[in-house]
Amino acid sequence: MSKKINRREALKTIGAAVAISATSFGVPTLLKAADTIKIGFMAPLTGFGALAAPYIQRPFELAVEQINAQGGAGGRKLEFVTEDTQSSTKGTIEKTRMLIGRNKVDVLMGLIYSMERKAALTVSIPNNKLLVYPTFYEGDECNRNLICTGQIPNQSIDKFVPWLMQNVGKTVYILGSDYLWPRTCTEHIEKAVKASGGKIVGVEYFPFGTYDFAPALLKVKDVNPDMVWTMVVGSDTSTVIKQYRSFNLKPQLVSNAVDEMWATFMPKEDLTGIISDQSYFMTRNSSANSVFVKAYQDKFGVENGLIPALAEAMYCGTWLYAKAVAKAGSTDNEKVVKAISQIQFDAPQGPVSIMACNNHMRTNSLIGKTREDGLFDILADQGMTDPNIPNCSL
Amino acid sequence: MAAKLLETSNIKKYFGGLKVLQDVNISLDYGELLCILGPNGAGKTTFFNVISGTFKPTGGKVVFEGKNIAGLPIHKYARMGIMRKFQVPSIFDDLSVRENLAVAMIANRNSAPSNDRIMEVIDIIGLKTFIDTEAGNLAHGQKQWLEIGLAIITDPKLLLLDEPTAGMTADETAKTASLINSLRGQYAIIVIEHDMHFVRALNSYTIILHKGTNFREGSFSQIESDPEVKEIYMGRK
Amino acid sequence: MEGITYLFLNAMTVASILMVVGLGLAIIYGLMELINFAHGEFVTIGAYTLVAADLLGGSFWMALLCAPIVGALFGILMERVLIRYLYDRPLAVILATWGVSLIIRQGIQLTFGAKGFGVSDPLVGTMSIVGVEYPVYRLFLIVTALSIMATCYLIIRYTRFGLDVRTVIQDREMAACMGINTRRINLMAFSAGSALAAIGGVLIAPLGNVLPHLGLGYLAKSFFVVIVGGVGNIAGVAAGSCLIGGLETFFNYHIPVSLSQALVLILAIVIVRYRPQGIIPK
Amino acid sequence: MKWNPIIFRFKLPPTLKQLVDERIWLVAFIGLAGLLLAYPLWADGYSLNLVRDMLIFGIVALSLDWLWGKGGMLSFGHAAFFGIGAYSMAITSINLDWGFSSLLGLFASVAIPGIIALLIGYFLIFAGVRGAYFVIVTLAIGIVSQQAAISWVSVTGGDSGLLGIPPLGFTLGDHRFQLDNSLSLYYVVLTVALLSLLFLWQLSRGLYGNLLKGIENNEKRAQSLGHNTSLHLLIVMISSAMLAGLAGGLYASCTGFVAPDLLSLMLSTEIFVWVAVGGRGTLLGPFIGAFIIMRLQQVVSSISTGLWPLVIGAIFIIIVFVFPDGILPFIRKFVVRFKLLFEKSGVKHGR
Repeated sequence: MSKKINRREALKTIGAAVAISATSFGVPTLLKAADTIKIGFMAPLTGFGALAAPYIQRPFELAVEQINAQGGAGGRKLEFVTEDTQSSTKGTIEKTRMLIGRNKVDVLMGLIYSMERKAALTVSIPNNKLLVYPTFYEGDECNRNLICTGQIPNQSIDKFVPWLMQNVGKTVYILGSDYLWPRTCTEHIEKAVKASGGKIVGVEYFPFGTYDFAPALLKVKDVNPDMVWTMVVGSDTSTVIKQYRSFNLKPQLVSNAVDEMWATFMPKEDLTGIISDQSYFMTRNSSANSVFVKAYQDKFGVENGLIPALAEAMYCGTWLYAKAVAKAGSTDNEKVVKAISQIQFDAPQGPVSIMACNNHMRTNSLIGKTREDGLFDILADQGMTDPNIPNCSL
Repeated sequence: MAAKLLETSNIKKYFGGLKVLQDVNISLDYGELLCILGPNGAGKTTFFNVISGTFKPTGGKVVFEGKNIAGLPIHKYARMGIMRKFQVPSIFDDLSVRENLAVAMIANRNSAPSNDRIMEVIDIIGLKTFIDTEAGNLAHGQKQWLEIGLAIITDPKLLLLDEPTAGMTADETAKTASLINSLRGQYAIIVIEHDMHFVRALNSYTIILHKGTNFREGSFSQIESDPEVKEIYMGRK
Repeated sequence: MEGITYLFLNAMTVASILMVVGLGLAIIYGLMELINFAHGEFVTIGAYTLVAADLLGGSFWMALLCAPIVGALFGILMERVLIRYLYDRPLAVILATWGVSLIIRQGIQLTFGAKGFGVSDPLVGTMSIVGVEYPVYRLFLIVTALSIMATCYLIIRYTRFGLDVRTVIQDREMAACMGINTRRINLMAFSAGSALAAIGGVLIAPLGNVLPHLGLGYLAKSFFVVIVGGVGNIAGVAAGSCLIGGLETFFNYHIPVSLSQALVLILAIVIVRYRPQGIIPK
Repeated sequence: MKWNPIIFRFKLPPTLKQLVDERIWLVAFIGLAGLLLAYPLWADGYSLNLVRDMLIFGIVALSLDWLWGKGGMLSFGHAAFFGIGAYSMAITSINLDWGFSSLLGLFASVAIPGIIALLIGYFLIFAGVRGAYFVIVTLAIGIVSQQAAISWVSVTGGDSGLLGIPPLGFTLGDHRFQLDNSLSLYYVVLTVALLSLLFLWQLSRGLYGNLLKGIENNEKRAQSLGHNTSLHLLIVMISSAMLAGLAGGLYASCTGFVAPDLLSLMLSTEIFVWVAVGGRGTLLGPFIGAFIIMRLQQVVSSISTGLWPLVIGAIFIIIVFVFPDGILPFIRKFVVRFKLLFEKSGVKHGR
């Protein structure tokens, strides 16, 4: 079904391209069918974000398929339009406007980077459109039009740190990419570590695209902490871990950013033995999860069958929205937002729900250790954690 | 007595160990024509580069209208009234003849630009049928004349011509000589050349530059008959 | 003492990376005065040669042998199809090579997928050298880069081809008058530059992650290496990469990394300001 | 230094070729301006915002063309000035709670890029940095400023940028005048675009344009004629940066958002491409180039996400061979031929 929409869109836009002139901007919008719910799905399909995009695109399509197979949301089928943000602010703003203004979608879903989320919000908030966002991020959004289903710092850190202090050691050295999320997390980690009687012995941030981490790694060697906490993200993650291994450093690597995705990017022997906290691991032992993993791998094949927490969060978000629409009996924002905090979804990570006060999802806090096949041995299942955003009461 | 237009005293210019100029002294009055002759490598162009600001001299003074001007930025030289024609024609290839002259004219803040003046100069340099031709498409000799035109359009006080006939046909050389002769008296002019015939046609006070110093100076006929000059200069030719 | 040794080795690692990538650029830029914005993509091509070798069951060493050939072939293709028509239009070269760069990047993404590839270290473990433990692969990288440098120097200095190249750098028209086939020199230089970039790609790959836009990150820095060092000679590339690699590593020990990278670029600008012909002019 | 206004006043009588050029330019300009002025009559809000943003990026392209096409210096970090302008606007208007803060922000978005261009330009231009060196140094400046925007979290909001930039407006007494609807913003942007285009065109069609062309042609000659060429180039660079900054300020207040990738190398190269496609040195061409390429990018990327970089890349290569000077000069070439065919005028023609 989505194919058909895309082709129709395509024909229309080709028409516009042929007559590249200002007049073509005024092509009248096609009437939308009232009995469907139209979702605008956005992902960084090209540019630097392209490597992560499939991990939200696949679970989203799976969820839509499953929901439609069950008769849709409140009897209305879901249809969707996929747009590429080109991993840029400009692209995201343009595509959000297009989805809202031209495609007249009912809701927006997807996006990975904070910059994309903010860019989309500049358009979606004034237009009163709901955005469902799956990525773990710094956790400072407090908006009725935004539903977040990824871990925010307190959810990935508050339970993780005491566990580490007890099981690994007391001194922590932090390496992070030089941007907002690692900095916010560092503040949380500092607080939590202090509360557990540990100590931060070093913090270092690196600009994106750093190709030599040796100076920092040698400092780590000097300080010799109990653990090195990495929040280096993107393709730099594999650079830092590989170089960490090549220097033969002994401290335990821990992270709240490492997930199954990395097994496809880097040699598994380098990845083995990293302890990470995520809302979800593929290896979680529950019936809901085994059904999910099977459906996922049946649809996309085993070779595309890795499911990181990001993917599961996207899946949760899509389902929660559909359930909320069914409960509200409408796609009207106010009604959906009111309904969404009253429902629960039996997600692969456990039963999840949305906190009414900040529109963020209660997530699990699983501690895992990478094993040789790149998946995680789950060391602890710490149960659902409430998202905590100070001063937010919606 | 009023200061001379240009006086240089003991100009030295060294490039590392290479002493291109050592003690060059000239003195020039308003409206005077001076030829500097010398074999290749005598330091003629270097001397021009020093008095037009491209190089800072290693030692010595360049005094223009009573002021030492050595070491100022290049554009200041032009604003004081020193204009230079380079050895290889240096013009604005993508601009038409008219536009070339207009750009040259507005460089000087003292004269008001006018179309009449441009046409006048085009007349003088004999490019009347080429006013809208892009300078890059002119013949070699025409480029040289255009460059002289660029130099004179703002009525400079001193005109420096570096081998104005380089690469010209005999016919063009003769035309250039008469062009320079027609400018004589209006501007002080220094011509550097190694072509004797051309200098003979100008018939002015002449300095022979040899190994970076004033070797001989005097009227052209004096110079021409000097046996030592013949030896170092013409003997080689 | 230990600290200084580490500092030196780290600086040499960064310098080696810059050296290999910059060398290819220096040949193309110095010889033909062309800004090749697809140069980074040849690094990527090299890295993906290694990935392909990995996927097909080949080894790092095989890829190291194949990459220059693959790079050179792509270089020849690009020169023959595109660049040779544009030698007198340097700005068109920027646009065209940027187009090529987009195409190669996306072509790689369509072939290999957007996800990255991690290549295992061909040399595992650390080795003791002047009293410190240092990863063997990094030492190999440094030695290889230096020997590539030396080979290029010898070729330029002592072979017929090298003499022709130097003549063309000095004065292209004069060289043509003296019977040097400058078009052939162009082609050879372009393919040599591309081959070097591809070797660089193979050497870089085990340090990090191989992605379609891997090469882009090295583009600006290697240009800087060439400019700071001095266009048109090999010693300049060596000096430029050592200076930039050394400064960057030194700053990294003392100030935040983002700041130090910015500082290095600013310093490079200052150097260009006062020594526009580079620290080692030709 | 003495200011000599004569450069801007004096004009040579035009030749046929110039007349044709100017006529094409004016016809294209008036046609386009008319179309854009009337556009809101039939456009919906979405299209209006789209065209408005394209106009803003057109202004950025114009500013690069002024620097590169007229001044002869290609900047590969031009997005830095645009982005700095946008950030200046954002930081000023978010942090100052004052009736005129958004206007002050707009002023800052012009002034701060100007000051930065002054510093950089003074360093580079007076040192004789030109040509390829200038390209690469500006490229590095773009990279440094983007990293600064990401790292300097307390001021710039880091990688996620700054949200909540108030719309342009001011408070007078109890009244707040505010530009917050699509239509008025559209016209504000359109006015800025048309005025800056006309101004730069007027400036460069006379002798000042000849002078800049002359400097690009043969800077040494211009210097030895008495032109302070470095100063002229510096002024061009500063004004270009200020215009790019103004566009950035407008973009920030129109979208209400700034993020580090507004200073990115990617955007810089896009700007470069718009100018190259539209026709370097034509001033109007960059607008056309920006429109065509952005529209094409949106269209192709909606059809196939995997293909658009390939298509765009191929387009660049085609342009290099088919329209070597860009689209507008390509059209001119035809009109000139056509004219010469039918008008057997006695006026001499250049080539």
